[in-house]
Amino acid sequence: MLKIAKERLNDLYAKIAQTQGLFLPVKKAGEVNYCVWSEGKEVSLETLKTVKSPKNMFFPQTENMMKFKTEGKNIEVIDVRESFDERKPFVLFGVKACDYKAIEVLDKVFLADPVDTYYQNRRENTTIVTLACSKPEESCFCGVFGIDATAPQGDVTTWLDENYLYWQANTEKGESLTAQVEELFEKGGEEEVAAQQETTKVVLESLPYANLDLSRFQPENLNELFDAPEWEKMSEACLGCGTCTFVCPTCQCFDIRDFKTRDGVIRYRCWDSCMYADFTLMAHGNSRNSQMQRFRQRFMHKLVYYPSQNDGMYSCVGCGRCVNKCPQRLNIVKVIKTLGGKNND
Amino acid sequence: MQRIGVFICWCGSNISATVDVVKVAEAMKNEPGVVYSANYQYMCSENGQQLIKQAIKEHNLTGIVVGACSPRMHEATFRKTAEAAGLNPYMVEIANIREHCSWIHKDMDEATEKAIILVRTAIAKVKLNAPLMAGESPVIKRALVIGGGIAGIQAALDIADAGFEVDIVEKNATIGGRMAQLDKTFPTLDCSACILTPKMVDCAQHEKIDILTYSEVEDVKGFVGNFSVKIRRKARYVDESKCTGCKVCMEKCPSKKGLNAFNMNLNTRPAIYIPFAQAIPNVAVIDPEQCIKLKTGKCGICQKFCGVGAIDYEQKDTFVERQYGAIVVATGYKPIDLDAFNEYGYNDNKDVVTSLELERLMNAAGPTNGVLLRPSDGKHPKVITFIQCVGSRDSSGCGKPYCSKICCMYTAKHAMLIREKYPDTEVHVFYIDVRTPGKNYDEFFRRAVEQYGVDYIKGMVGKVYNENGKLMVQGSNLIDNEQVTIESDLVVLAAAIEPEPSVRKVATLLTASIDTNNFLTESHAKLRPVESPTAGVYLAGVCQGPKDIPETVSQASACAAKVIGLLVKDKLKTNPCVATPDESMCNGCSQCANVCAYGAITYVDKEFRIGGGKTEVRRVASVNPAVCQGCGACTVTCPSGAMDLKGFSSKQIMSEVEAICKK
Amino acid sequence: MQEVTTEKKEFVPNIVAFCCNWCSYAGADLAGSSRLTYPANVKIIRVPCSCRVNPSFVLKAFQQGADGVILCGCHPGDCHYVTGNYYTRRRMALLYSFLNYLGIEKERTRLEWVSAAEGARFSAVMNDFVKTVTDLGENKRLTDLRVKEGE
Amino acid sequence: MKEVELKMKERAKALLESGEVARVVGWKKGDFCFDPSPATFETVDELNEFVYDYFCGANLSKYLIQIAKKEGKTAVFLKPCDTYSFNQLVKEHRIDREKIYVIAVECLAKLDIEKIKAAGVSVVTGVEVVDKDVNVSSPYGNVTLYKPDVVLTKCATCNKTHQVKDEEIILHQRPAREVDRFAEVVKLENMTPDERFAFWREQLSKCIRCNACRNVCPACSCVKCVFDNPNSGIAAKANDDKFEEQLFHVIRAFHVSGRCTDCGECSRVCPQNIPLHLLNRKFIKDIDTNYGEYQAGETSEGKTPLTSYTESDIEPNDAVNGEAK
Amino acid sequence: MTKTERIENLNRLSGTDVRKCMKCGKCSGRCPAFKEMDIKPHQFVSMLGQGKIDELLACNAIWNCLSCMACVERCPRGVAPAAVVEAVRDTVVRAQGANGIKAEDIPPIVDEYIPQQLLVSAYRKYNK
Repeated sequence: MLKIAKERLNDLYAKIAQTQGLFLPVKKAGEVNYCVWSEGKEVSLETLKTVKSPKNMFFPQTENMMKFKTEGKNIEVIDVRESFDERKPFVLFGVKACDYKAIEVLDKVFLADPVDTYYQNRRENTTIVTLACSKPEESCFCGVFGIDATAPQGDVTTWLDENYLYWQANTEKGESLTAQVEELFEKGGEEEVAAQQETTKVVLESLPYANLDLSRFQPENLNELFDAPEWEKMSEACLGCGTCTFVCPTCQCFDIRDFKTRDGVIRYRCWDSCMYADFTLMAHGNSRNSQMQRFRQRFMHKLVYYPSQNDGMYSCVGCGRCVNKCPQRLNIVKVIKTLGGKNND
Repeated sequence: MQRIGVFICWCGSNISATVDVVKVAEAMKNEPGVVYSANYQYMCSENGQQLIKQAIKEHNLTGIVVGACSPRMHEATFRKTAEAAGLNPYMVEIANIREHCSWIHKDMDEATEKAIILVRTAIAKVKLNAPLMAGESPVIKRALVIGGGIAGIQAALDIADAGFEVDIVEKNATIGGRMAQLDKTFPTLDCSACILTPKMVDCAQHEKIDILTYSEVEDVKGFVGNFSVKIRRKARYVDESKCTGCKVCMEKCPSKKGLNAFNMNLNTRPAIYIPFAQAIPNVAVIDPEQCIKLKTGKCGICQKFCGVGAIDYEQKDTFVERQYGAIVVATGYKPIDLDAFNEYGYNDNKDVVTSLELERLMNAAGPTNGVLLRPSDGKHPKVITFIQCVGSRDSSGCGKPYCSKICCMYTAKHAMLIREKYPDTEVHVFYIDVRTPGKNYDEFFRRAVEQYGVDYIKGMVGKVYNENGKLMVQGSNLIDNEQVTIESDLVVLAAAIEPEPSVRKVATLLTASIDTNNFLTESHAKLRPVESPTAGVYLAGVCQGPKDIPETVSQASACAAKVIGLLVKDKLKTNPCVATPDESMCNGCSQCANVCAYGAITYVDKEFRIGGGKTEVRRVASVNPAVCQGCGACTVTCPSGAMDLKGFSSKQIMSEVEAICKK
Repeated sequence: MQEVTTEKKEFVPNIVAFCCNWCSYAGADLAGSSRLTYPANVKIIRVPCSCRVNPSFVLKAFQQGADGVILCGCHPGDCHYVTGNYYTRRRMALLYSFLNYLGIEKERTRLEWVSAAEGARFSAVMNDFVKTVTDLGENKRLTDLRVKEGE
Repeated sequence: MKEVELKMKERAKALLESGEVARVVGWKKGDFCFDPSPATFETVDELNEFVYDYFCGANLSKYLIQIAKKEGKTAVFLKPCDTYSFNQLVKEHRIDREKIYVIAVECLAKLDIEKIKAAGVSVVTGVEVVDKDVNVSSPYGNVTLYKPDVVLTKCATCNKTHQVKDEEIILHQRPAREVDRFAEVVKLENMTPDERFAFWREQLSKCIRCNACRNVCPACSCVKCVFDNPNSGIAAKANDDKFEEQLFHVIRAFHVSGRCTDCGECSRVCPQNIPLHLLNRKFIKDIDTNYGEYQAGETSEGKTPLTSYTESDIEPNDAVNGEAK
Repeated sequence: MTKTERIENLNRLSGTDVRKCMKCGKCSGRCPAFKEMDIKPHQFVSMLGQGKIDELLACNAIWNCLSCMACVERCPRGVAPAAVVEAVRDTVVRAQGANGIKAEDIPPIVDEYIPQQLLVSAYRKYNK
């Protein structure tokens, strides 16, 4: 294990940025989101939850897919992947355990056949440096999904305390990144990390959502859950905004649209939200025409549909962003508690 | 798939001198959707139009763009051309490459490049054009005239003479209006009754005119060509069809203390009365506020004496509902209330009178039988002082900010008549400015000064007060820079005039707009001065602005011409470029109706499917295409974008914007 | 051998003008028939009334890379549709002030009243507006940079 | 606040029991002390979960558009600021006034959990308000915060008073107070255009286009928003940070101008804490300055500033110049 | 002060817009002190409009005006001739300087019945 004094982190960032892009949580206009690092940016590793999750790095909110250049009656199709900046390797720094797990969830969607090459391009060129949590809050419930917030995976795992950032490479990619920056580090830190993990675990176990019971969310209960009368009441306050889906690290729906430029058309994709009234809008109208149905779709997908297709892996990672950000305070935990049986009372 | 044809006009050398028309036409061949592109010397000529027609047929064109002069010039021409070739006329767009291009640019490359962009922009628009059909609505060949003064009478006569039915609705018991109250008229000094009453009789006898006196408009529905109007016929307690106007009832009526409004309340009349000798209809009416029988149930004398049994105390208000193609508003005026002008002592001194009261005091049929006697003691006034601009041109809030226009002339008339009839009378006139534009008007005024020796004093009166029975008129003589006090026997105030207050209700019913002074607004101050912005509604007389009799009569005849022009049509072609709401997106918030100057938007409840087999009822906007003028104010007010304008849709305009911005 | 000139190409702004059919478009026609010149980079879109112009049209023009947007209508009180331009005046007063609030150069937007008789004024207004916008330079703050991608 | 909650519950109970209303709209307890959700209560039993506390900041008026379509009458608890939105919705015929039973409740300024957390309390287990003190309990240690520092932004400059002809009012009405809600707007106006541009660029580039501001906004009551309508020419689902967020927010602010009651919900719900209310307030300020003071939602009748005019209105060029002092 | 500034100053002091005058003379027609006024109320308005302020500043009328406000009350155009008279009078008084009021002069003349407004007016009038 390696360690580096906190005050020298800037040197570390600069060193990494010398050879590749570096994305990490940066505070801008009061909010912390993943941004590309450059000298002078206010890095905020201590922030537990960035507003947007790092999924933006692989699956951006908007992404050009191709261009059509028109001249007179001729149309030229341009493959924009040729010019992807993201083909260059980059480092994603400071990813929390839950968000790292979320990337695994996305991988199962985008890297399964047919492979989404846009996603793949970025994914393969990234080295992910994770950061363990030391101050979880009441909305966290990653433990419910078997995630250890104190020991995230990733190419490199790091821990942060008052004085040092501790560094441990896990993979080949991680090793090669380590080799590049090793000169800034000193050895040691195992004890401090263990101590921190110990304390954090105690907090994690005492969190109000630590013992949510998911056992009822199984494929065999699909119909029963789908038809549950409680959906109506649970969803009545839902505004139909996309906050929960856009802050969610695992939501993966997108829409494809065209944008008219001065000399043609850009075809791009952008995040979509199942909360929106025009989600999966078809010529005949919308198959889910009430907000209740749309609301139900999101949670059924997270807790039942996705696991049933992915060996029981839930597509919620317990990051708690929706718990914090829903304008009307609806969230997946309230759904789990309502439909998840009496163990959740 | 769109098949667009492009036609570039040289306009002789007008366009071709600075725009390379061949290059433009060639370039357009490359535009997506364009299947034909040509250029020709004069596209608007017979041959040019033939070229277009042929191309439309041969190439099966779905839309055409003509690059030529301003659409204000030849849009209609090319639309007709297209129509003749079987293409919907609204599938035509004009690119203005003459006024907006060749004529203002000198550099050929620059002008050609701009022309290409302009034509391309028109192509972008025409691709989104939709075939439009001018709607048709039937015209009911009957007109309504609201107000039976000289304006209403003239308009009604002119319309009726052209062969159309006209109804006059008058709220008083007789037609005639203010003009009937006047003694003489300037500048010729004809007797007002002598020229007005024959016209009143004409109206009464005209087989196409129906006079509804003692009636008011209650409700108006519909639109141009197709108004439905509900009229309240107030109970007059006298059967109009039976009364012969013999006036026996008036003699016998024991309640004789009613104020005679026709004589400006200067004398009294019985509870049952005919307003004046030449009233049309010459039928009595009972004032229910004054009639003993109607108030107490006891009396019934008039019924007893009526030889034809016309009296009916049980009569109630009735309503008639009629359809009209056009409506003329001629509601007239009244002098303003002088309560705010206590400096002139109008309320305190009987011998301070308004000019309209003076008319009655001088009229042979008036309270003094035409002998000028002052109201307080019935003596001949020896010194008479006129004060002009009482409440006119007053921006202090007490009066009216506008010039009442008629006062200078009638004051000169009064002064002149008095000096002629009573040469021993001294006449003074306080004035601010004497305004006499008009044929023979200034000459008339000068005659008052030069021939009749009327004393015109430039200055305004500060106060009028009573001192030992004399009216002391204290004012400025600005020319001599002194303050004068004139001991007068009679003071005459030229009170400002204002629209008859009932016009507000009428305007609301008609959705006709009204200005801050309660004058009805004309559609265009210069070019459409007799039309209200509400289609099918026309304005005559003072309801539109202060004016004298000749002007009123002219305007009334102008109205009649407009009405006739409308009524001769069997059907109205409506402009198809009107607003149209997408009901599925309309919220029914009413903002669009708030900005519609024409009252074209109403709201209806409609049922919508909301999915899952369910429906809901929503309030949505509905545009009457016959009323909508197509300005588009509503489209911008609509937040959801549900309201759009045919022919100038949001998508069309945006695609024009895109085409212009295109590299 | 020719020398490569590195002289910067002079900036020519792209101006979108919305003109009401009854006054300003006719005013532009009069400018044309009076041969009063104004730059060719002004392109006119005809609308029935200035009140047809939705703020989204103005924004759309900027989004698509226009450098200036000018809206012309009948003088207040002369609107062919009686009251249309009064609404325009309020809408644009608020919109322009708002764009200025966002830091968009206020000189890029303008509302002018041009009657059908004011051909000279139309031309003068356009000349002045083009000059103002040329001095400002390219619109970068309200353009969707995507529209210029690949150029 | 507890007494008020009790009174509200009693009222709700009485109304439901008597059958005068078919349902009551209020707030329902959450998992923590700070996360109540808007909810409808149809039975007396359901009222067990009824809550009214310092975190009931949500404006319930917009829910009434849909709820009023249901069978029977609905009672609703409206805070002073919510009553303006309610009036505005009635004015725009979005709510059938006859079907709503309004119970106006006192507000006393609601708290912002994000501000409490930003003040350093990362885990909150209890909040108690005593006058101006906010006592926050937390496993990481209890803290006392100064209430004005941690109220919702919309409450900080609120001087609203009940505006509906209430069926009843629970608790006294707070007298109107002097606040300067335009201070922030003026601050921006006084910046140079470059500074303003930089400010908004930074703020708006955070936008994730979740539409929370639009969907919560009582003035955004369109059946279908222009941004969801492919025929509008400006439809867009995502913000491309190169331009779109400006288009969206400019047009949205314009559409609600003259109708926005300044309820502040847009800023409350923004997950990126963009001060969206400053956009709307600019319009409100301009309207006040140029066309006379106007408060949307004060009544449920009349025209808005943008659907009326005077012949002597200020010219746009002057309106812009006059402001940039 | 230049002449233009002095004219502007008078306009500002009077708070009235002399261009609104339509020269009807109603003010002078009503003025109860007309005979004593060497310059008549309507002339005050007209002369200020024409910038003849030296004559105005030298006239006696400012001391004869009763400030009865009849001219203001009667003006149909919302012009206030008395305010112009007052403005000229103030200008003359201020120029004299000598009878300016000082803070130390106040205590002896103040008694509890003196309205606050009077003091404020006195300051305004004499202290500029």
